[in-house]
Amino acid sequence: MMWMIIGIGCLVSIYAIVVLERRLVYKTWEFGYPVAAFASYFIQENVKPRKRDKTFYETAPILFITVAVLAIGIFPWAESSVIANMATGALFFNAALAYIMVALVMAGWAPNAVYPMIGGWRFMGQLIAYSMPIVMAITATVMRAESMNMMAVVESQTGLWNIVYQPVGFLLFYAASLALTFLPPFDLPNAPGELEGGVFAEFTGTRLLIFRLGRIILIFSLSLGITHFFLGGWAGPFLPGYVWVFLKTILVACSFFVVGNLLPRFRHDHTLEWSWKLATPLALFNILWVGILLLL
Amino acid sequence: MGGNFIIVMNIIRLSILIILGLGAIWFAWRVFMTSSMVRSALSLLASMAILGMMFLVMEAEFLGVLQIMMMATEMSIMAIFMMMYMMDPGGMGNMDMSHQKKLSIGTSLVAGAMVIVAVSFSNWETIATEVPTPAKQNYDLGMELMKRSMMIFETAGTSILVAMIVSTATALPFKNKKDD
Amino acid sequence: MSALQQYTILFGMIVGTLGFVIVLYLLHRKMVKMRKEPAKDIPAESGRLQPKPAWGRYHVHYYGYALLFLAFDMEMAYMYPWAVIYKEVGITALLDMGVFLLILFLGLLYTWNQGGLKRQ
Amino acid sequence: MIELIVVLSVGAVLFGIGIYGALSQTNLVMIMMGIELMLGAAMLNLVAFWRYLHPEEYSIQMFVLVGMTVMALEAAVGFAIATQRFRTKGSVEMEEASDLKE
Repeated sequence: MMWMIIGIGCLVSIYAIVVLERRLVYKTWEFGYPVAAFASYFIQENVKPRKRDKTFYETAPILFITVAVLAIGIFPWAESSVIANMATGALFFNAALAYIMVALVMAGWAPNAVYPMIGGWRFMGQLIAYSMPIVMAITATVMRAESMNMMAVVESQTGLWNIVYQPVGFLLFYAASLALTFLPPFDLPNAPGELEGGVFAEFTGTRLLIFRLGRIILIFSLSLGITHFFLGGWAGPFLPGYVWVFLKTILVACSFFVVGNLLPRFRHDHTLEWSWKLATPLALFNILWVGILLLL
Repeated sequence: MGGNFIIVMNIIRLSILIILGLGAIWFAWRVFMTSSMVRSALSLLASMAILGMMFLVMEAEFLGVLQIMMMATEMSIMAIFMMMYMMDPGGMGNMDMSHQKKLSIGTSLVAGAMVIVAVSFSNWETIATEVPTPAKQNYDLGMELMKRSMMIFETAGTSILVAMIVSTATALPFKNKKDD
Repeated sequence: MSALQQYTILFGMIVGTLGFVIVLYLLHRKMVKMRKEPAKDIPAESGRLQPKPAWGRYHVHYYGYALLFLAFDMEMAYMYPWAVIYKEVGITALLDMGVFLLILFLGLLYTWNQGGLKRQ
Repeated sequence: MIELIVVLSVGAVLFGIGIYGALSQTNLVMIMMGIELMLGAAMLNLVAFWRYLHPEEYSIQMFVLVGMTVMALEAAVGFAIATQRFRTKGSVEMEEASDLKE
């Protein structure tokens, strides 16, 4: 029963995220948009480029959606319901998301075309930029919880959420997750209007559908990650725990779209410079901050 | 009933290990058999990730997840360096890039066979059946890091520093003071 | 639940996703027919034909960062077990990790000083 | 017992393939791939020894961590050398690198 509710909740929140993206980015309410988009991609022809790398061309979309789904698996939904209660959950989240980059590099390489390839290598550069801040922010939450288990991370936040306890870590994690989901302002790998769609340029039909779906699931799992690492997970008054999880997740996803629309696009070398000259020292400072607070 | 269940579990685990091992060997072989550079880098990644899964089956959870994660970034960086330096990274021309074939095949066969013979004829005394839970492993590994292996840990830090300085000093173009 | 059961569940999630994708592909193949037209399969290049394959040498301008990242990345292998026991060990752990991170930070500063942190 | 032997044999075969790659390839980056394979085989063996012989010894896990570090550092230094050779000679083929002997 519980799992039914959670499954339906996941589907509903993914649907809601797509509708809200329509509202926040294109300023129109279209409640049927997800179904229409699904159908329109589904009836498209599968046009494949001429001299492609066949294995990678097939593997890339599947790897992309699989790791996005796997990243959801370790998060708890309420006090005692979690799909896989791994003792190394926080690290596993990181490890799954590293393969997003592998999938995009594959997708960029496979079609033997110039625009996707540039998009793929750019995302590699973006990984070099966002990887250190995201890892160090997670380490700081692990320090507070004294365990890498996600249940322990959420339970350590009773009373004071991590967003108050370590605001610097939250900001770094937030910016890094924008870069990881390649939303604007970090949407250089698929840069619409510059690279003709970048890594997705040569994918049509069902493969593009899988990519789009995987991207939405990726946004969902990253918002879920922020909810659990920094916003107290299932904690909240009156309502049952899983309702709070879904509410917070949808709110975080909406804030992604709003923030993305407000900022100008970053060039990828500027992303790298800001990350290594500002964000990495800040992340080290955040660890020191949490360390001193914990010892007091 | 309990005994039967354990035996079945052991057989399943053994067969998973064998399948994963064969997969790792297959991908490791593909690394040197293809002329497309990104393909060989990503085959190496697949082989290493399968090794990580074998660590997971052997219940070394932290090491397995860490291996799966580290290798993703490392091998992709390897792919970009291949792209930068190879004449023909796409492997469109099917160039042969190997030399001293007989010597290397002979050496590898001799080395592998020697190790396998040594493995199968040595006397492994007692095989442990139970391992600590992953949570306890994480805790104990941290304690090991802070107590007994502290010098190893700090030495690793200095060697990372040395590697950073060496690679920076070697790879970057000479700085021209007048340009600053 | 033991650790191995959890890996089985995660593997089940992988298989489930794979099954979904494969069902989608099969349905698509049944329902949608591909029309044959000449030159449909040429990669997009803003209206011009590709002069040569795209799989050539490509200068990655961020290789300085990549070299630094390869070495710097290893720090997290030591950081996670440390973070788990940090609160229990206390000030010793803070000092240990402080020295370790200071050493790594020196490397970052050196690379910055040598001009590694810019587009090459 | 049989699991240990299976895992160690996989390690041995990977080690053999690594030796083959390191000896037969002419390209510096490909040679490094062979070396990484050998290090990976060594790590696999270490984990197997930890799991089946001494589950209480955490210095073995520490050794695996050090092995991973060595892998990353070897890659970083190797790429740096490759970059420098490419800048001065225009190629990373090791057959042309005999000038390093003199």
